[in-house]
Amino acid sequence: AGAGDTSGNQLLTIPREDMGTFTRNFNPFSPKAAPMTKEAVYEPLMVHNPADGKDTPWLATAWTQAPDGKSVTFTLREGVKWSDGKPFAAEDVVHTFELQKKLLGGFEYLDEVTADSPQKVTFHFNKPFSPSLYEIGGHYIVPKHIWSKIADPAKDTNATPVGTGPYTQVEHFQSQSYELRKNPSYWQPAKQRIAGIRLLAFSGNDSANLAFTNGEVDWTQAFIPDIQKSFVAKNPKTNHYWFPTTGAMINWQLNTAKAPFDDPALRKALSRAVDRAKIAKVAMNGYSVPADCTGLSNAYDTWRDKTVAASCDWTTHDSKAAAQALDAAGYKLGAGGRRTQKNGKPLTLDISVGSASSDWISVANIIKQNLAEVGVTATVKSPDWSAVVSSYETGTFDSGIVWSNNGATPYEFYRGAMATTQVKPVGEKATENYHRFGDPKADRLIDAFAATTDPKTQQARAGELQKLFAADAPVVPLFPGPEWGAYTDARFTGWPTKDDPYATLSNRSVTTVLVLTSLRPVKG
Amino acid sequence: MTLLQIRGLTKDFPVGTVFSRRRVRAVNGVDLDLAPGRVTALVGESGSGKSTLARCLARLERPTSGQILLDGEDVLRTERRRASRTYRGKVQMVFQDPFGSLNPVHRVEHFLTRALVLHGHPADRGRLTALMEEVGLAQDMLDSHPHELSGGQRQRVAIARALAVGPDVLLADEPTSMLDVSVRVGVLNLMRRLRDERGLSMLYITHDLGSARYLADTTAVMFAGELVEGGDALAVMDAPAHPYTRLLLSAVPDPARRTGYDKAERAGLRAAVLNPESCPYDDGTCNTTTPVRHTVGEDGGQPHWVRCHLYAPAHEIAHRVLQPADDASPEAENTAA
Amino acid sequence: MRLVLRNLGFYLIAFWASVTLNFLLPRFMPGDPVSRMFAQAQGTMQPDQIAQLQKLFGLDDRPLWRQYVDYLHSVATGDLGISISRFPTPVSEVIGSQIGWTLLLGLTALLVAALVGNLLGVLAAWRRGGILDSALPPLLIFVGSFPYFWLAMGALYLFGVTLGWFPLRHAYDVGLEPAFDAAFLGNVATHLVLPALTIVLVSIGGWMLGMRNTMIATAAEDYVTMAEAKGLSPARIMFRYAARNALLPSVTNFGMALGFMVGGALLTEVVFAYPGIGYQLLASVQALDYPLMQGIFLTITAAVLLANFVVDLIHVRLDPRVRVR
Amino acid sequence: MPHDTPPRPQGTARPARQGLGRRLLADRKARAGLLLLAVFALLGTLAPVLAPGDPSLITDLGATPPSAGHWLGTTAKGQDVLALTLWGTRSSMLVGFTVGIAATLVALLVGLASAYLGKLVDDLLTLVTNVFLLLPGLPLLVILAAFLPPGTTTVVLVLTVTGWAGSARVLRAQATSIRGKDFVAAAVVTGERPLRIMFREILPNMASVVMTTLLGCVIFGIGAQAGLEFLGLGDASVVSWGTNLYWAGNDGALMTGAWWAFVPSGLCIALVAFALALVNYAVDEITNPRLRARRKGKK
Amino acid sequence: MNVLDVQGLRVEYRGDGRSVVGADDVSFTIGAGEIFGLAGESGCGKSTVANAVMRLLKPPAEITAGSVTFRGRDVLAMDARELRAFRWREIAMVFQSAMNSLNPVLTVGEQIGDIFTTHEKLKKRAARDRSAALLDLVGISPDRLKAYPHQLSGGMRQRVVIAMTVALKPALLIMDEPTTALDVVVQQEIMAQIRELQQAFGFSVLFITHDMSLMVELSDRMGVMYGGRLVELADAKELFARPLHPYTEALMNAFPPLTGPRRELTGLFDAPRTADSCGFHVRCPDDRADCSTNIPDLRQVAPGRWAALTGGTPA
Ligand SMILES: Nc1ncnc2c1ncn2[C@@H]1O[C@H](COP(=O)(O)OP(=O)(O)OP(=O)(O)O)[C@@H](O)[C@H]1O
Ligand SMILES: Nc1ncnc2c1ncn2[C@@H]1O[C@H](COP(=O)(O)OP(=O)(O)OP(=O)(O)O)[C@@H](O)[C@H]1O
Ligand SMILES: [Mg+2]
Ligand SMILES: [Mg+2]
Repeated sequence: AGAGDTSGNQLLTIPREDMGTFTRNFNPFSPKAAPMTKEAVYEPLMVHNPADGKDTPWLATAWTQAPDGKSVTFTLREGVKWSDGKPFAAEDVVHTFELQKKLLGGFEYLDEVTADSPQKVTFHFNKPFSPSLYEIGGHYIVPKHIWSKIADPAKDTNATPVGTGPYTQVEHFQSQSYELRKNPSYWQPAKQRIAGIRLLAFSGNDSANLAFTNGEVDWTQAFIPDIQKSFVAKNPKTNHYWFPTTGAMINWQLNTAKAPFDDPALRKALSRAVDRAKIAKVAMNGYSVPADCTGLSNAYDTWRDKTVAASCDWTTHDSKAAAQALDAAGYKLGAGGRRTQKNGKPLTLDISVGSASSDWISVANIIKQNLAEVGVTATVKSPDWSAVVSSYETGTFDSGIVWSNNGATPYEFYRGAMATTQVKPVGEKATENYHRFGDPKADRLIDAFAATTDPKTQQARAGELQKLFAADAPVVPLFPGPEWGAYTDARFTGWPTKDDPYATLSNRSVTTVLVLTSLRPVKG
Repeated sequence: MTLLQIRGLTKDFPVGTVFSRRRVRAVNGVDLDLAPGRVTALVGESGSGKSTLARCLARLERPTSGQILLDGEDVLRTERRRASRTYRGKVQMVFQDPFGSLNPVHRVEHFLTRALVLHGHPADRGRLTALMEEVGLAQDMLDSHPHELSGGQRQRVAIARALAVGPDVLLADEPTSMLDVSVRVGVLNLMRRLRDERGLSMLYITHDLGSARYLADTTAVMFAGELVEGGDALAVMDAPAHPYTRLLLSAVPDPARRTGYDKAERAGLRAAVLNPESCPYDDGTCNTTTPVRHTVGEDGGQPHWVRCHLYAPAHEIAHRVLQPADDASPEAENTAA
Repeated sequence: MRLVLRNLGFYLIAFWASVTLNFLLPRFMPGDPVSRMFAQAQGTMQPDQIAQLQKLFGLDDRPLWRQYVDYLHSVATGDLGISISRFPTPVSEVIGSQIGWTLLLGLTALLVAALVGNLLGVLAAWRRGGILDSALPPLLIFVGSFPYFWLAMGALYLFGVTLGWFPLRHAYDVGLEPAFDAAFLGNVATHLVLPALTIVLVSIGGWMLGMRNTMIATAAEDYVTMAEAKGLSPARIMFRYAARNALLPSVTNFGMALGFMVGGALLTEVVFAYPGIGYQLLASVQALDYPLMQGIFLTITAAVLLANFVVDLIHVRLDPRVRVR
Repeated sequence: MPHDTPPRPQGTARPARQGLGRRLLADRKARAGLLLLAVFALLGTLAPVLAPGDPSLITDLGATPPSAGHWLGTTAKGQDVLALTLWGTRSSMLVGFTVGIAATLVALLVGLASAYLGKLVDDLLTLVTNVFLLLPGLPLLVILAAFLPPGTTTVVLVLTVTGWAGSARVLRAQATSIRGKDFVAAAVVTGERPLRIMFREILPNMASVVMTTLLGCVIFGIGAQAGLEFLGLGDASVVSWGTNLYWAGNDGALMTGAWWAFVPSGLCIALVAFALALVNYAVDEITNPRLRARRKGKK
Repeated sequence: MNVLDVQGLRVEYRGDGRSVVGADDVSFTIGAGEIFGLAGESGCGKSTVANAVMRLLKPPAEITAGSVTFRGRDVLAMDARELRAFRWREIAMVFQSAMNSLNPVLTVGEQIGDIFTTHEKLKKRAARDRSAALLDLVGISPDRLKAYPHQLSGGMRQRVVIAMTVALKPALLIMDEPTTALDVVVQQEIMAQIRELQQAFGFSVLFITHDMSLMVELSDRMGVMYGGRLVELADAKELFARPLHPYTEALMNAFPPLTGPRRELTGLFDAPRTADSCGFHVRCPDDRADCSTNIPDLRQVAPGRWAALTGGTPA
């Protein structure tokens, strides 16, 4: 089943550039489960596709949210079987969430999961919480008859997994490759058109990309520098990529617990100095686009209020305007063309970024260059991520390049950026809102968003949040993260594309199963 | 007046590892006096402990037990850790190998200057010249590096360095054995002159019996870490009492002597010396009791003594005839190795 | 025998020292694997799972000495803990599945480099002034001056990508089942060529020069002249008399080189996606996977110590002089 | 056995002890090596003149092959490769030589103390040395580099910690053998103090070995720094040959065919290491005349 | 007939651009069964001559003039194969230091056996038996064959080497300071051993030492070398009784006698010899003006007595 195999039985070959070797661990609760555990072996109740914002019923055929937002009920699909032939039922869902809460925590809002009937499950919350639909609906489901017998589910490696997914049978497991073959009792056998999946381990982007550009693998999610030249140009007919910018918004966060970064005028002025186009083009290889002042990634295009985005200019690059804004805000040019703070001290700052994220280091370097143009001296600090995160968590940093929360709705994003509930004092360990910005107005809007299940009301609240964000500039949004994804249709066709965005090209997200069940092998 | 007195000096070397400490006794209970204006020769075969004794006296090794009395004071007790400058100022040493004992990176002047300065003497040019003259070197050699000098010259520099300190005792460990044959006598003559002119007390270590006879006033014979015979140099050489001394003497090639080489006789001597159990002179006593000194004569005002049961008063020397042992074989050497 | 015991004692102490070092190092490190994992997830992980994960991974806050004692105990019983980046696979399992490849790569490279290098050194010294003696050393020094990884990448792109002579990655072709047959072993061998070759190229000069220099010194020894005077054949003089003695320092170096080999293999493994523990170590460092990191480090140390011990034994075999000492 | 040799007519009996430096300059290999080093030192020093401005300035030029405007082309980030290489010389040479000197100093102190003080101190220091020697170098390096905050200081520190042991072993052996020489005993008998003996009597005799280990350490330093930085364990914001290669790797220089981003820095590392190795080779030959090349052809 | 005939031998050590003369115009012969001694201070060229005879000189040494004839064969003209067969079978050699002339990592038996397996193509077993017999000859127990050199004492090692030299019953034995590294006591035994073997086998010996007394005791005829040249050549006893050259005399003075009265000896003033002076214009005792600035050529001063003196017949 090597390159050029079009017998019809060829395996869909997927590289993992981030795993030099595999260990046979198909435990979905393990943060380090083997690739495809949550994508091809276990399935969720529903699939939310950030590329087109649509939801596809999966193990559940329908769901209803209580009007008060305090519960949601899923109707399960009939006829679904586990790969060992046992039927899938509501108790599996109940057991899954019990295990999840016990083993990994989270779901604080979830009071209880009840099986109303073999085909109906209701999730009860301790507060109105509509965004939960996607978190719950996107969660993988494991069989109770297997997992209830496992003594220590957290540490079990689940070497021979039993799931509802299309490809569940593990074969030829070796440290650098393994295969997943068809689930014999899949609920939509017509969609199991490919013979199986093969995973390959690579020690880094370089070796994985080499294999990819050589046509030895079909579908990669590794970052490929200059993909047009290094991949597409090699065979424009079959080699394609699509990098929808639906990932989390990447921000430059200024520590608002520290003067002078608590001054929104300063934040906005600095933001204006940043050349997002150059960042997107050079640091991000042209794979992303500049952010606007709603802070929203392209995953939320349906939520975006275009008027808000057009109303503000602090995310448009203009060094002169930035300099003027700084002057106006009281950050005057001092000796040697360096700006000073209001108290006369020089205005300098560090930009922290983890050493492993080389593209973000470049981002920081461009920001540094941009700031120099307006007389602000920045130093890029790039120790290991663990050190960077620890400075974020305790609030000791000046500024940093950081991701943001990325849920199905903008709810998580705005809560992480502006809610006072998430703000921890400096010194105390924060796990989000590292920049420590809170606005009580935002709290009210966020709560209101969660309390309703009405899409219109949610849209309205989201609009207000965008306005608030544009006014507060809690963080400086830079660009939405691209979802990498490239493929060759030499051996398989039916890929999601820009024109047919039925999923993203990610092979490690909840939408992956959509691709797996859509692909067709090339024959002859 | 005796200057340096050695009493019961013993030196053990640890050999082996941390787990198995064995000890090798290199010097065993040596008593020796070094008197001013006299050269004492210490002779003995290789490995008999001569150098170890000298190094103990130079305080380069710490003796395991015993006393070193300098003007009656036990320096091992008063200066435990390291020798004092005073001691160093009185006792100096000349090493066997002049190639090794002069640091190749320094100039001649450096050696002399350091020696002078360390012991509080002014190191002016005049003083350096005088020293060079004393050892028979031209003063323009002060600027030379050791490698530019011949062996004899180097050894003279080493002697000058020792003299610069102004010592009373000079320990010379085989100072000529590394030198070229043609220049040896020159160095011996220099030492002889220093004894006469400076009244130095010298310990001259050698296994060349001829030169010991030539230079020394007193001779002590060392064997397996112990002194076995001593006395006036000529007396010891001309009338050796201890079988080991005789063995040594018989081994020296000397065309003038023309006594010939009696293999059997030497085998007997060897066996006697190396293997106490087959000692023809004694019925096993050698093996069980340590011999004490017996005086066998008096020459040049010194007693000629020997440590051998053969000379114990109880025995009748006349009854003992030097007889080769029948089973003596050259193989004996092997057991010693 | 005493020598062997003494060395054994030394190696045990050295091992203890490195175990302790190994224990202490991660504990001075800022940050923890969970925040690290969180940072790498970049928004796709829920913040509220952090505490739970930390508990899961058993990051503890017991007093240091207690941890140390437990650590020593578990090391002594061969329990290296559970890997974090491979949770919940035990560290020993992760290492066990990979150390073989590192050994294969490292030992092959080391043996080839040492054998060929020493042989070249012997020949160069024997034919003073010949091509081997005059042209080869500077050339090998030059080749050896390149960084491992640079040479490896160059070789990969030249011989692998451009010329297509050798496979680009992995220890054997995907889809092959490991077996002790010609096909599989041949496949493994072709995968081994490039990675091993780059290590050999970089290290062979050192072996050759070292051997050449000792050979030159040895060739001037009296016993070699004596062998010549005995009218022995040149081959016998060269190997039985000169090389046999000149080899002794090389044997000692061999033990030392094992440590360096693992280092060299690390970078090479990364370039060639070779499934060894060198790469795994890097990955564990990047994931802050202490247990795995420590486990690998200990394994490497133990292997190097063991190898040196074996080398000592060989040395004792080869050099009769150290036997009694 | 007498080996007294009065100076012969041309005085070849013993190699004349001129300064090591002078003899190095007389050696062809050493001259080539030193010249090469001098060129790099010069380029490094003149970097601000030859390539003024920030070498890592990101432009949107993209990767362009060598041209008249950019002799060595530009990186994917539009940085001038020549400028990066020139500026990289500074950090790489600085780190290399600092590491070399620091590691040699540590090794020297350990070696001298071990040799002069002997006994327990020696046993202990030897154990420590051997532990560091046996610990696999690069892995330790990787771990240490990961534990400490990034920066040139860390790199230097880490490389020094992992690099001194090999030299210490060599220097200790040499110092021990000199310690046993009679001239040290003679200095003791003359009344010299230990420190003076260590540094004025023993040390000067180790010049060539110190030189060899120093050069070895510098080579190690430059190579290991590059390795560390290539793995992304150095400080990515410093411009050095190692980080140049790191960025080239990150930008997929080889895959996109931008060889010019990858070759110069690697070649520079190799050239500097080669130059150092040449000098080392020459030092070996000078101190051991037997190793000297035999001239072919009789005349 | 002479076993060895060396005529006008000149050896140069060529360094970088300069050369040192190791031996110059050295001529002597050794008769059958004769013990010929070469004496002289260190560096005077004794080993150079010995190695030249064995063709063991390696670069930078080069034989630039003269001839070496062994039993009528021109040794200098032999090719590598002839040389291998010639060495040890015809001339065997004991090197300066016994410590270093045995390979430390091979057993004594293996090293002796090599001679038989190479020259007589013997099988290992046979070679071992022959080796055992050889050891027995020098009074070492044959079970020492399994010993490594370091397990033997210096004297035993030297005896092993001596045993090896007679393995193939060569006509000439070269002994380059065979006892220098040994203790006086052991030295005598080795000398006795050599004498004994010489009587038994009747080979000729080229004996090299700097110890005049030892030499006179052993040799029949001897030559004294100085600065690469022979300065005196005579019957050993005669030379000892009446040295002609001042250098010979100085050499003899270097070993004070063990008998007779203690008389003051005059050592030689150690001044370096320069390019154009023999050094003896300083070394010469004042009453002897018979050496010029260059070492003169050997001159027959009496039947069988040769000396490098320019003028005047010695008293
Ligand atoms: N540092 C040491 N460690 C262990 N043993 C030693 C040490 N120094 C000397 N010995 C042993 O002590 C004994 C006496 O040695 P020493 O050097 O004093 O003999 P020597 O009479 O000077 O011999 P030589 O004539 O060869 O110089 C020898 O057996 C030797 O092996
Ligand atoms: N390899 C060499 N290179 C240059 N010169 C040499 C070499 N070997 C010997 N010589 C020179 O040749 C001369 C004669 O040396 P040779 O070894 O023959 O002396 P020797 O009489 O055997 O001395 P010794 O008594 O020390 O053994 C000396 O001046 C020496 O410096
Ligand atoms: Mg001695
Ligand atoms: Mg010689």
